[in-house]
Amino acid sequence: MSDAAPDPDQRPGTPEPPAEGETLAPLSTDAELQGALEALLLVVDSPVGEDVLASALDQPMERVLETLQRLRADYTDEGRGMDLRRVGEGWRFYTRDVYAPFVERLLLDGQRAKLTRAALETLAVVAYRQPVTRSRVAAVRGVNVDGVMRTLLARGLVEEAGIDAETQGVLYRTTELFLERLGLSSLDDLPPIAPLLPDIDSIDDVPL
Amino acid sequence: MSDAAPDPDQRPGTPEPPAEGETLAPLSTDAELQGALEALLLVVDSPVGEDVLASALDQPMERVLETLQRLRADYTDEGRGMDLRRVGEGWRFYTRDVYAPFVERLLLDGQRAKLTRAALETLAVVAYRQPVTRSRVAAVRGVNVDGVMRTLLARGLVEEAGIDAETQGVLYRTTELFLERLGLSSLDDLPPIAPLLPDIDSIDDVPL
Amino acid sequence: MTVVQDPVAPDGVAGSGRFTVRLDNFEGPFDLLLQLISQHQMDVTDVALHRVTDEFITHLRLLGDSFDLDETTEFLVVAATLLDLKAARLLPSAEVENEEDLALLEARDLLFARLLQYRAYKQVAALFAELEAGALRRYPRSVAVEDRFADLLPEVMLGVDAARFAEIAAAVFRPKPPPSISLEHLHSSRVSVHEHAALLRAWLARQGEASFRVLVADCAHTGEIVARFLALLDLYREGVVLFDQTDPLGELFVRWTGGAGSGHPAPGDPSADEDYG
Repeated sequence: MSDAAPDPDQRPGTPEPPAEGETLAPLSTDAELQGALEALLLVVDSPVGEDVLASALDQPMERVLETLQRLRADYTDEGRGMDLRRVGEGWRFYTRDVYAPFVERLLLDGQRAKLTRAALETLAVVAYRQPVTRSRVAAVRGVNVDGVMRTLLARGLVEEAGIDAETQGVLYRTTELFLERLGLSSLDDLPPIAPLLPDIDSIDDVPL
Repeated sequence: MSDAAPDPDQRPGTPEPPAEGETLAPLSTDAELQGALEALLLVVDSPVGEDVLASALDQPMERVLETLQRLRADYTDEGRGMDLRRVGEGWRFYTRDVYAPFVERLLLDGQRAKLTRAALETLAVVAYRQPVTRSRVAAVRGVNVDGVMRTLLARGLVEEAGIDAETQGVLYRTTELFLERLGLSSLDDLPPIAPLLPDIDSIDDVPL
Repeated sequence: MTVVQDPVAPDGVAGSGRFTVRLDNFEGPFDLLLQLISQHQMDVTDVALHRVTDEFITHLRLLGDSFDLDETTEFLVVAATLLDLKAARLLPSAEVENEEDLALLEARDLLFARLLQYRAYKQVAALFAELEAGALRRYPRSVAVEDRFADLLPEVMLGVDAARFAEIAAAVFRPKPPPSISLEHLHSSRVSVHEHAALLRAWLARQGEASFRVLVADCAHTGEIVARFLALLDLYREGVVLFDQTDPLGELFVRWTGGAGSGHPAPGDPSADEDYG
């Protein structure tokens, strides 16, 4: 039975059959799929993609995605303590922000450090112009960014992305961790910067 | 109260009062209290007593206990993926039994084999400061490390190494497996970090 | 001119349209310009640039002897453009008469463009700060797997080598000082703008004209170059030198207009177009 429903979303190669003797719940109802997803999300400690979840559940990715989205909406509507978010490469449970004061009271260390303005501005330039060299970022900010860039690199918020053919400078781009840090699921979530920029032909030769 | 603090490293005593200017949700409705409890349960790693929860939420213990029991029943009735159980001296989220096969498939998937950034940073502190207590690691990293430390323990990368005479906290050190994974034959082979330290600018706004 | 006497004076607007400027820490010339412009509650226009030119120079001078001199080159480029624009009276409204004016207009446009560009990224940075603040209020679930699943975990990989691991450790251990503008890692020795002015005065009075490149050729470090530029600004203010720069960011030529017997500054018209050879 079970494998009767062919699924266009599934990656090539048939999913493995359940392990010997293992009894998998059929997940035919939405409530079951929902429960199974909750169980998976409870054990992951980094964002996990809907493709990985779909493969673990042996379900079409589309159905999994729909269920995740419905689950997220339900949690929000009901003011649940868990906030299901798509961040970086995938889905993860977070505590809902309104309950942050209670979480901070319970946890050992509460508040976490925020990024400085220099770090945020440098990240802003890298995010919109990646891959980009350090000297290009310095030119936009009007200050040297060597120290900040080194720290962002060490913190895993930016990473190297090859060498600029023209200037031989190292190119940088933002990382998954950067997206997670800002709670974004992809760079596409960033607002377009064009409306903010001057309508002058080209300030320099790098397209935005 | 408070003797049920989930772990010996945790600071003793009652949770601190809310920070100045922080607006705590009133938790007057059952749904709000339920949400706040879910948020707390989402981040605790070992079972936590209803007295600790009540104190963090500033609510009567009886009301908290009632809500926990109702939550447990609701989860069960609705076939939720999380199973709220009272184990030992406290409450904790577990994955519901019926979904265990899916959890196993996800874990076997191998997608999660790489350590997260948080885990790497925690491991780094242990490696360079061992033997070290959890609260000391948390102080260096500026965030709670309970969950991450448990992951590292479960992964066999760190192990317990006695009790700190001063704070009575459990001490941790890295394992043979850690050295093996890093391709080192002894801790003496760890690259010195002193030369890396002086030049780095701070990108954090909050002194830790 | 509405010279700022005390850039950190406690009060805001002090009578008769005279501004007392109170600035946050700023980083770089664009940041300073934007802050000055917003102090006047103006938009980024050439009028605004006109209004803040003197304040900008004043800040630059105040910082001159104590600033992280490694990072002032950009300040100087901006200062030079502002002064050129002001001297040529292209501000606030431009009447283009000759090629020199045209070049200045280009320089102005470039300055505007860079300023607006910086402002755009600054706005993005503010958005990032908001996003981060929101994200920091949501605590991710990060809990060790239940004991019954522990054996199922695949072999763990660190994903980094020993050198990278050490870098991560260094990043974590690095001291985290309270937020401040990076004035603390000053390492340049102090240089006297006054001494450099005297030097340049003597040299230019004798030679008549030189490129900035030549004027700083003997400087041992950036600090001296900066001091020399600030000295030139002083001389310019005195009206004894003129600047000539054909291309934006191109070679900057300095001409002596103060006559032979230096020492007595001749308060000439800075925009006078005299010919010295």
